[in-house]
Amino acid sequence: MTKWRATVRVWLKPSVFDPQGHAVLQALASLGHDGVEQVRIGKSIELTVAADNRDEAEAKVRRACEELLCNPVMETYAVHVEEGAQ
Amino acid sequence: MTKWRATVRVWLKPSVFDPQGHAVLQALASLGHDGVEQVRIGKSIELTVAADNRDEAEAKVRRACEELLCNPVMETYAVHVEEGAQ
Amino acid sequence: MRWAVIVFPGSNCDEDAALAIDRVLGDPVDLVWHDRSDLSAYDAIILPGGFSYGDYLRSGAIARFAPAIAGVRAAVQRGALVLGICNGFQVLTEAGLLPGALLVNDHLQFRCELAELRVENAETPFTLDYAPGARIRIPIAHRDGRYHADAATLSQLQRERRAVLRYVQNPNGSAQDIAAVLGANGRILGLMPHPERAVAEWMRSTDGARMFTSMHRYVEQQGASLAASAEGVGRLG
Amino acid sequence: MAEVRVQTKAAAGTSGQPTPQEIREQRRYLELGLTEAEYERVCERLGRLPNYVEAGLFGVLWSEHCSYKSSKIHLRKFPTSGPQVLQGPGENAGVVDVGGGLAVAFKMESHNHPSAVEPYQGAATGVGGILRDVFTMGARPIAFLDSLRFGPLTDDRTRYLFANVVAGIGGYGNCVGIPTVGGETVFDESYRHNPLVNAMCVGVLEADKMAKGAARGVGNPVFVVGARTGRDGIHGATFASAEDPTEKERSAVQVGDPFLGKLLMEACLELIATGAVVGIQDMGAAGLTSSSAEMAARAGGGLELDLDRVPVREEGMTPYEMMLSESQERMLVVMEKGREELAFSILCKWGLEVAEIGRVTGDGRLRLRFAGEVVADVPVAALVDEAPVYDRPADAKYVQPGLTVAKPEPAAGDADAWAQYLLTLLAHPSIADKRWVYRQYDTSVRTATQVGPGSDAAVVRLPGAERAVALATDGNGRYVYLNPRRGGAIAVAEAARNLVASGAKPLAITDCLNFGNPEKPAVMRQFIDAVEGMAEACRALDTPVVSGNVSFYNESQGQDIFPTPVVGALGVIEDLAHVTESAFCTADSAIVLVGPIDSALDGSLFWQLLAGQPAGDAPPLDLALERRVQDLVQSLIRTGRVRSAHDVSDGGLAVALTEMAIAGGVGAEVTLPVTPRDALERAGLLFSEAQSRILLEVDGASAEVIVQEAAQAGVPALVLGKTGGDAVIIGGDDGVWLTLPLASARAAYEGALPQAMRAPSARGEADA
Ligand SMILES: Nc1ncnc2c1ncn2[C@@H]1O[C@H](COP(=O)(O)OP(=O)(O)O)[C@@H](O)[C@H]1O
Ligand SMILES: [Mg+2]
Repeated sequence: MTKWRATVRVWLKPSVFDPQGHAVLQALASLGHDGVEQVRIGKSIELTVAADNRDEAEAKVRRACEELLCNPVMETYAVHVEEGAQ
Repeated sequence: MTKWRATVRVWLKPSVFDPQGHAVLQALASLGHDGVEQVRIGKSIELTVAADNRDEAEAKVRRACEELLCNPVMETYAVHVEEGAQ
Repeated sequence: MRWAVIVFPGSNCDEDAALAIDRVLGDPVDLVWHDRSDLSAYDAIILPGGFSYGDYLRSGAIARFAPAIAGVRAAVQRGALVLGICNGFQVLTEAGLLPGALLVNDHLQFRCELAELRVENAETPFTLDYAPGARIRIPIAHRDGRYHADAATLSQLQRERRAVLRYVQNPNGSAQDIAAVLGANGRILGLMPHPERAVAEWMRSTDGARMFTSMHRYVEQQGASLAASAEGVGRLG
Repeated sequence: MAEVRVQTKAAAGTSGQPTPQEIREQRRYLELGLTEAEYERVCERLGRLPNYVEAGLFGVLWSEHCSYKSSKIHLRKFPTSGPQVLQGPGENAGVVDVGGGLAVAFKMESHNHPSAVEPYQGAATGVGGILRDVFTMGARPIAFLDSLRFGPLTDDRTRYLFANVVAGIGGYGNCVGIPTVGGETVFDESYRHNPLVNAMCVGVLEADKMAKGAARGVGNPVFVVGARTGRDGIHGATFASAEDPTEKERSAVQVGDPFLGKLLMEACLELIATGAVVGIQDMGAAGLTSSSAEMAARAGGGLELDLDRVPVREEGMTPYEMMLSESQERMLVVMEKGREELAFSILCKWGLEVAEIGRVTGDGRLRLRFAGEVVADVPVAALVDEAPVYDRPADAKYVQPGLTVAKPEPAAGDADAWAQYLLTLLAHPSIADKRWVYRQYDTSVRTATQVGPGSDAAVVRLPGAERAVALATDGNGRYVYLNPRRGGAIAVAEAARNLVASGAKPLAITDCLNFGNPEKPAVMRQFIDAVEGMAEACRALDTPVVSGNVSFYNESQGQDIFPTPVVGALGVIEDLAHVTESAFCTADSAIVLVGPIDSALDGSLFWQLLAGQPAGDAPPLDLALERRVQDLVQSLIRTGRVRSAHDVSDGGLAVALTEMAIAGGVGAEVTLPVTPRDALERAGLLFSEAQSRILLEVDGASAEVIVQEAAQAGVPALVLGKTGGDAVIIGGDDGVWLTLPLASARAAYEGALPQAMRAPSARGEADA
């Protein structure tokens, strides 16, 4: 089996208020970082997965997302898989 | 000025223990997700930035990372910038 | 009637809940380890506050897989009452037993204070002993207490009077000031405030006690105790 | 016994490490924290050159943080015994008998340097560490307190540090389900670059069931329990002792895992309750090194550890790294031989990892094996008991810096001007309402907090008993800076007074001694004098020191902090009816001042604000009077005539009175029986921080009787006025001095911290 390195990004659906992003945006503005117009903060989850091929690795990661890593009530996710452990 | 869409990933340096990732790894294992061998959890921050060019956009984002988004004592970050608002 | 308080490794209000049952009602109450799925002996089950599994990913995300949650599902089918307090509420939403989700407070801080609540529906098994529209005071203590649900769900909750308690002053950004949500079958209640912390004068409020007396009265009114029949079946089998 | 040959050549896991000869020739011992003289001493004691692992062991155990080498001889001056003391200093926490068959274990610890670098995690791991110290004694933790010092909140980075420290304390404490019930928060320029984060934990146990950190019983197995050992925090102990934290090993920053901390707590308490635990200790600073060496030293025996069996998080860890790792949430446990299975089943239930890594020996040596070789073999006594002790040079006499500051004189203004002074004090972040802080803490979990933050002391009910403990922390760096001896005494007196005002009898204290660089003779003088002052007060008030912690090198850019001993005090309330709070209860009560009327502004915040620096001496203190005041108020409260009580501290009488009024939502009108000579004296009467004073709210009929009883007890006391109305009105024989509507007072007092924290905070740069 090969090792795959998967990156899952999980973020709040656009309709859900993201207070963390909002706070960072405000802080940046008042610290004089102009030009930053929108901030949203999500999670970035890096997994090392053993699988025979990329598809299998991705399927495993998606299963983990569906079951645990992401709550569809308020979140969406995206998966990116590449070869090699971290 | 153009709009740029920046994605910042912030994660704990490899030498720093990540209890969050550890807890998720254990949960996945006990839920029978075999093949997942390592999990580390960081932040994924999406910013919309107004800047004249990519370099300027990236410089702005890096400044935000240094001053606010990342604590170099325990975290590292990576910035990716592309054209277009989110 | 007989109560169970489910204990996850990171529960920390389990003993408080059991103590409150004892203080207020004197009913028998068991602390039940999360790996047990047979909860047939109980008329009411409390999922207590705390940080079930550390709650690093999302509050309640991991706890929903515990055998005890399967037991809770079965108990609900059977007609038992389920009360999810704080983390218990979070677990119930993650498990899909209650609609919506609890997100980080809009001010991003943990908040512990005595909260004023309005009883929006005094005809549930959990609120029988409150006067309709009563203002009560019960402490909150949470960081992830911002109730979120999509618009359709919110209007359904409104229509069916399932937003049982609302904050008088919203402390966390919850949609429609919702502090407590009733399940569709009327036998599950999830709430962020901690009724077990408001059952004695010296705690600064006794308003939480009536939630437990309500549940007790409801179960007693159901006639023959469910536990007795369940145990009866057990003995036969 | 066969001679053990210690590996001296490069062997498994040691490649790249200097040989014993290289350590000597290249003076590599310096980077391990040993001075040349200390290194020579190690060689002499071993009778050979130490290898790298051995030198590392000595380096950490002889560090200031572990060995207390600069403070030891002075700490001996503390009284540490008394009939109430079940365990004094030397164990993981002190233990005091609180009656009813119960005992209380408590200790305070600093996490200043880590918090300056990574405030959230630094504070969180500080809380985790002190938690382990307490449950290690077999005590069920029931409360945390936190004592904080920061620079002014006008500074971006200070706001960042403050916000994150508070979040970190809550983050850990809330998750493990122990209420944080009190503490203090002080802001002063002197802490700008070196904030102080001191955490205290309190636990309860049955008086005859204390656990200890001694590795007894030759042949008994030794276990590590909890988190795996990683490379994190190597050199944390030396880091805490080093001058410039941020430039030191940054890997010393740890991420706390409160969930694991909670599992460890539950599992260890369950384990200890079986009676099969011979000795147990948490792995704090210097990890496996200090826990194993200290446990062996307490038993007067030895330990043999097989490092191949230590569960590690990363591959290729060397013995040196395993011994020095400061990975959090680990315990070292010695079990009774033959009862290991018990441990396994309990730890398994809590999902914790456990590994048997060695056994107790009788030869007094700490012997480490790795990859089939002995990688260290040193006498335990040399590591622990024979650590160097320094009588560091101290200035002959302390030059009191405030005596040469011109005494600032307030302008003789009208009543509005005086009300404005009072408002300014109320809005000073050190005095202002701390709700912004403690509403982020779970204060009521465990449903035993009868009085949480906001009163003089917290009151926590003891399980299964109709009694409670009162808890408070206190320490005023400004006073100690102005007069170390008296300032030290005041810290103890004020902490005890806060307990008394809450209805408790003070029993004992713990402390955290936060000082600057002990290699400076002026700092050493501060330290010695402060310790002596504290010791004196402890004797006068019968509150022995049962545990504590010293934090030196609190300096930055050559600038030392105010010397800041912080006292954590424990008292008992034997009848819950005597619990007393500082909020006025009702209108038409009489207000009685117990203790002297004084107008000395020495050391007051009022003068500091006017002069821009601390001025004068420390506030007056007479320990004999203090004792009488405290005894009197205790007995008055027991007669049931006291409705509320509040000690006079920062901001003086005017602030104390206003705090009672704001908290109770009831105004007050008082008249002092004096006609001040001038504005200075009037300011003094209002804002003096003279000690040994407590305001009481009593029913009108008892007031005069109480004054007479006070006179009989040799305590000055006066009926000042009564409660009621919606303003605080203070005057003297010459008329009303100031009138402050309660609403304005409340706005200033409650608004200050939230307003200051509304501005954004930047991580900024840590001090270079
Ligand atoms: N960091 C903190 N954590 C918890 N409680 C705090 C903190 N800072 C202050 N408090 C609480 O606020 C109240 C006022 O504190 P303080 O002014 O230091 O009291 P005192 O002057 O009586 O010692 C106390 O009840 C104290 O416990
Ligand atoms: Mg006080």
